[in-house]
Amino acid sequence: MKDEYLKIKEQKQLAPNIFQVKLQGKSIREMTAPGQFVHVKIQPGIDPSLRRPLSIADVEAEKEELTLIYRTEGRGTKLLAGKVPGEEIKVFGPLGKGFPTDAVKSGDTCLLVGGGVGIPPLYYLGRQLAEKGAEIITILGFRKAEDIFLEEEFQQLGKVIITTEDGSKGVKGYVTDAINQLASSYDTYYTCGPNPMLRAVEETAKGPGFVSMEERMGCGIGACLACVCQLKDPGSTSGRKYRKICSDGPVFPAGEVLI
Amino acid sequence: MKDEYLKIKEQKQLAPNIFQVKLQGKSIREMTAPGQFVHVKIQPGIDPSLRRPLSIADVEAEKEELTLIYRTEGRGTKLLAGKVPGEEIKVFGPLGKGFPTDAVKSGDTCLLVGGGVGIPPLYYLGRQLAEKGAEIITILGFRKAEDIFLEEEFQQLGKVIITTEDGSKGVKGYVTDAINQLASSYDTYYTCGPNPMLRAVEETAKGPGFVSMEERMGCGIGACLACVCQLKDPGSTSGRKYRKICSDGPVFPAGEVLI
Amino acid sequence: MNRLQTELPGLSMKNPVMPASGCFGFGQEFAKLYDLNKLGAICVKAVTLDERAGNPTPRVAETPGGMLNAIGLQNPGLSHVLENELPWLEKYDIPVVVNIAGYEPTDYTEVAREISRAKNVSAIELNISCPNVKEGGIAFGTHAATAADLTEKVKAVSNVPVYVKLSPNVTDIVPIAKAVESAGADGLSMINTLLGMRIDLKTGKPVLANKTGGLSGAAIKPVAIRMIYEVSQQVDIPIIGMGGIFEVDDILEFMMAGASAVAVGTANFIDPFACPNLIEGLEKRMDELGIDKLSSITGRSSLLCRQTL
Amino acid sequence: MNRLQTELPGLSMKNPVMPASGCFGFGQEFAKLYDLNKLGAICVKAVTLDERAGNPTPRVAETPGGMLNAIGLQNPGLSHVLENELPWLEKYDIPVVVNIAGYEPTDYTEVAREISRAKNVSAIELNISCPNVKEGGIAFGTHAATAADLTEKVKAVSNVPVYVKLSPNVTDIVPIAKAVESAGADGLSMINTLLGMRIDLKTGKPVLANKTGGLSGAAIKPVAIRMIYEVSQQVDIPIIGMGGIFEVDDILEFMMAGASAVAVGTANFIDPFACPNLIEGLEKRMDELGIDKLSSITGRSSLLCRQTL
Ligand SMILES: Cc1cc2nc3c(=O)[nH]c(=O)nc-3n(C[C@H](O)[C@H](O)[C@H](O)COP(=O)(O)OP(=O)(O)OC[C@H]3O[C@@H](n4cnc5c(N)ncnc54)[C@H](O)[C@@H]3O)c2cc1C
Ligand SMILES: Cc1cc2nc3c(=O)[nH]c(=O)nc-3n(C[C@H](O)[C@H](O)[C@H](O)COP(=O)(O)OP(=O)(O)OC[C@H]3O[C@@H](n4cnc5c(N)ncnc54)[C@H](O)[C@@H]3O)c2cc1C
Ligand SMILES: Cc1cc2nc3c(=O)[nH]c(=O)nc-3n(C[C@H](O)[C@H](O)[C@H](O)COP(=O)(O)O)c2cc1C
Ligand SMILES: Cc1cc2nc3c(=O)[nH]c(=O)nc-3n(C[C@H](O)[C@H](O)[C@H](O)COP(=O)(O)O)c2cc1C
Ligand code: FES
Ligand code: FES
Repeated sequence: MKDEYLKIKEQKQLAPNIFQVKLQGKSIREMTAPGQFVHVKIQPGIDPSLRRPLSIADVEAEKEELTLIYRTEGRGTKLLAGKVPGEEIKVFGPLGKGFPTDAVKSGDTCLLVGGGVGIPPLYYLGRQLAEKGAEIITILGFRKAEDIFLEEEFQQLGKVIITTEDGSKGVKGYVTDAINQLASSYDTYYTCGPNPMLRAVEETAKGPGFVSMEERMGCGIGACLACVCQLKDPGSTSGRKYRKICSDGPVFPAGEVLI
Repeated sequence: MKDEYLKIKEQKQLAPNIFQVKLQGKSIREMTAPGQFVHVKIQPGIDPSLRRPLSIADVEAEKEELTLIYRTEGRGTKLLAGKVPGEEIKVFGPLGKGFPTDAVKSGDTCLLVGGGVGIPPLYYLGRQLAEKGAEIITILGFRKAEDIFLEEEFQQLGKVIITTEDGSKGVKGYVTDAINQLASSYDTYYTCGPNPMLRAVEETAKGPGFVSMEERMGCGIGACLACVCQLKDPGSTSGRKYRKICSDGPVFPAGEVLI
Repeated sequence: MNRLQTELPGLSMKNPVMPASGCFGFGQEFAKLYDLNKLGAICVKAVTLDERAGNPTPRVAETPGGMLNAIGLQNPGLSHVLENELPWLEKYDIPVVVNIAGYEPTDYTEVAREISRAKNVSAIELNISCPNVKEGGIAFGTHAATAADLTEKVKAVSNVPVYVKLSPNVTDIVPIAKAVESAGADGLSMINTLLGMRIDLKTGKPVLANKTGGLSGAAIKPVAIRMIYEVSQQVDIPIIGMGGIFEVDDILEFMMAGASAVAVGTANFIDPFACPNLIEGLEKRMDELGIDKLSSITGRSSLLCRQTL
Repeated sequence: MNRLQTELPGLSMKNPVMPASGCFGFGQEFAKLYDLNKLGAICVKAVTLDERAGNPTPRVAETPGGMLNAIGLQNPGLSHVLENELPWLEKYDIPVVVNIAGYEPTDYTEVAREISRAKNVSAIELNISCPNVKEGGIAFGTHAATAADLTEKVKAVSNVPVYVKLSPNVTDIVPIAKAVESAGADGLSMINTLLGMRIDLKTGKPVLANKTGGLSGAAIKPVAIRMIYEVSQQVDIPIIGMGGIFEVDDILEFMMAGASAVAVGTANFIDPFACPNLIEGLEKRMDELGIDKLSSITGRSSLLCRQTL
């Protein structure tokens, strides 16, 4: 966990409102666990006043290069999209607990299910799983064809199924429709996306899985209790009835927390 | 009066904490009266929250180029100094009433007395007076030799006397010491600088003169009454007992308002 | 159909945006920048019975996301306003709201009586919340009974609707709002500035000559939204909302919270074209959000919250 | 000589900076980032008699220059804090201030009695100003008599000095401050958050699940400075100042206004190293301003203003 000024190496648009920024700096060497995130101070001063949590989408440790992929929603992400190579932004991370991959063995099949800006962290995960020799099936959900991004990158890792709500490309419908239509089975699933999607995936997908959650944050490190979620079965664990998404998560074993 | 994004053409440091920025844009054609100022929105958003009043230091109408010279004091001017050529900043102006030059005839002698960041507006004034055929004597007051800026530029317009408080260059002491030592007489004086200096100059200098004032501003156009000053003789005029520095000034005939 | 049309007691506005009192003089300065007819209405600087010199300078100070002011109700006095400022505004076809202040109830009533009979005054804004004068001002705005009493007296002599401008510097704004409603107020204006201070580290003294000043600007918006939300659910008279409006979204947020119209103050200093810019941006944003008529969103937030209970 | 040394009842601090309650948990998270021994003191999250689940999420919202929170005093309860959190802090050599809250006076006294007997607790911060819980919290902080009564009860059972944390959501904070002083408070903490709200335009509902929340951050600094200035001239007990401290200059401004020490809240979220960074920058800035001993500037502003009268 460092708070370091990272230099922008590249800023490009991937799809409508979707941007990819590549950053460089020493602290990136620590960013080894996919599913972790960073807390971005968009610019010095009090406007915007809070940091923005963004998932680690990819890391090239030797080049000390971090990739973030984000949707321009409000003031912070819009300002971020205006930053150009050479500028520096302060990035605090890596934060949180990422996707566990220790149990994955060579030859296992892993299912990645992502929706919208839930997709980016799955890419870094997919690369690590592929390196372990796992077979990767990726299901990526979008609203419509023109929103699609990272499709080719995921294709390099394995099979990719696209779903679009309007049917303009791939399977018409939601990621869960694609899960239901899957011919092959899988050993573990990993999912990230909007809450309704996560809920549906948790119901539909089989076997052990991991979900990555989102919540509004203050500190990003577990100190302010802004980002808590409830355990599904509060009785089962150490006494705490809740989890902090920023520090206990953002990734949880499927079924552990209420989505 | 326009509020326009002006493009930074050049940004350079003239002395410790003193910067000169050249800006380009259409509205600059309107900035014909020296002594007027512009209201600068340092960057979009609410940080810093207010605009900064800065005097017009020079204008090249054909090139649509405006020069501002400023001291880095607080957050706003420090941010401004960090802006680089190619960036744009929103500038509202020209505002206020400048130095009257109509009465000046060719051959008249004009005395310019400036201290610190009161110096910049006198340069544009001096250039206009010189064009009218007036002879220019300039007294510029600084704390010490290294703080000096614009000396050469003023030398192009006429005689220049430098004063420094520590005597490290020119006359040791204050601008008023130089006024007292002046061999030649002058027809009109123009002065801009900190209030204690203005008061002293008003007492020391002879003949008709004009002083340019400073005050904290809200609107910059006469609507909020943040920047008022009192008339020395409230009975003498139209009924209003005060003047608004932003719109009635910043330049007033010497003796009109309480400094 | 004009989707921005806003109807309030005494104020028929073609859009919900007016400049806030004290931030727009009597209109003459901004009239050099744009046609005032673009505004929904105009609210002018506080008028008192006699001319007032206001506070010494410095009168403003910057704060994070906002500013402090301690103008101190400087104004040329009732008769000057009646003879010079208001007639000048007659050439515009927009409702004029006059903000009035005083030391004592009789000051207020005298100003109200005269002003409300001026040809082009559509409404009075009763300023019981100015934090920058020692007597009068905020003293009337912090106790429900005092506020109600003054409201009643002013209503009794006024020929036009009266909006009472409430102070946010109170423990509970709701009883004050209810009291002035019972006393006959036609509407409320809220919020005036929060009392604040800044100290200059070099001198060790407050930046403002008056020491304290009124905090305005974006910084206070959440306080304004909260108070308007609370009050709008407890009173039936309309609210003119203000406090940190800088963007089109802010206008919509104020209206959803419970305001029927809005006033823009500090933003006029940061963007001299703030009012026309905001007005111009309204319809596009309404389209994006699927809002048909602007007046339909007033109080939408509390309605939605009640539905989900 | 340590120029930053700060002596307050129960708190011997090597510098005047502590994290503000609720913004620093019980210290364990920030201890991963830097040595907590750098701090002047530590103030931990509000502790209640029983565990509390807090409010539903979203619990925070961004505002211009600030933020809203409605955590709702989530905490593991007195016995868990006594058994787990406080012992963990024993390895640090800094004073520990425990913020306590409750529904009723007996909750408060029970927590105060136990907590004040814990080995490493140097002081209690009596939270009568939390705006995010329905019962208790702010209800105790808005009336002088209620606040004084609770202070007296808590003082009676406490083995360590008691600082009363005041709410800024009041018409006049001075009588409340005086009342708790008379009731035996050893010091004051001010200010807690201002009550605010934001509405999400897309849903039409408040952003926070709790609807309203507490406004903190740079935006509220001028309000904090004003209240500390007012109160410090009317009470003799020291004040721990807070509300929007982000920069070294802010610390000096709070002290000149009348604070004897400061707490840093929201800034910890924006710069996780805020506290040590501020502490590190203090002496350099003191040199620039010609301040020899930090404790000498407390209340300098009002002293200077009185001199010039
Ligand atoms: C662990 C985590 C990882 C994330 N990873 C990504 C990513 O890789 N790519 C991406 O595009 N988005 C990601 N998000 C969502 C992203 O944080 C928000 O879209 C972003 O903060 C919005 O900021 P803004 O300035 O555009 O919007 P604004 O509306 O201006 O934001 C206002 C405030 O609300 C918060 N906020 C708004 N939306 C969200 C949200 N969905 N989740 C959390 N906080 C929010 C902001 O952080 C800020 O504090 C992630 C969120 C979390 C919690
Ligand atoms: C008509 C006029 C012309 C000016 N021309 C120049 C110039 O050409 N060059 C130059 O260096 N300075 C000039 N000044 C002073 C300049 O405006 C301030 O130095 C500047 O605003 C300080 O901003 P900051 O962000 O550095 O300081 P901050 O301390 O961050 O400013 C905080 C607030 O105080 C105001 N403020 C601070 N100092 C002054 C001041 N001396 N006068 C008015 N407002 C102030 C700022 O505008 C801002 O609103 C002029 C002032 C006026 C009124
Ligand atoms: C410089 C200035 C002067 C003001 N003068 C008055 C006034 O005369 N009467 C009044 O009722 N409010 C006055 N106000 C308060 C505003 O009308 C408004 O209620 C407040 O500033 C909040 O809105 P804003 O954040 O948009 O500025 C003044 C505000 C400012 C900044
Ligand atoms: C997320 C959050 C949680 C808080 N929790 C508490 C609390 O438990 N007890 C308390 O007295 N104050 C609490 N506060 C208020 C702070 O201690 C502080 O008084 C306030 O935030 C102003 O300081 P700041 O602007 O530096 O944050 C909390 C503030 C925040 C932002
Ligand atoms: S964001 Fe502070 S605890 Fe998670
Ligand atoms: S700055 Fe508003 S009247 Fe001069």
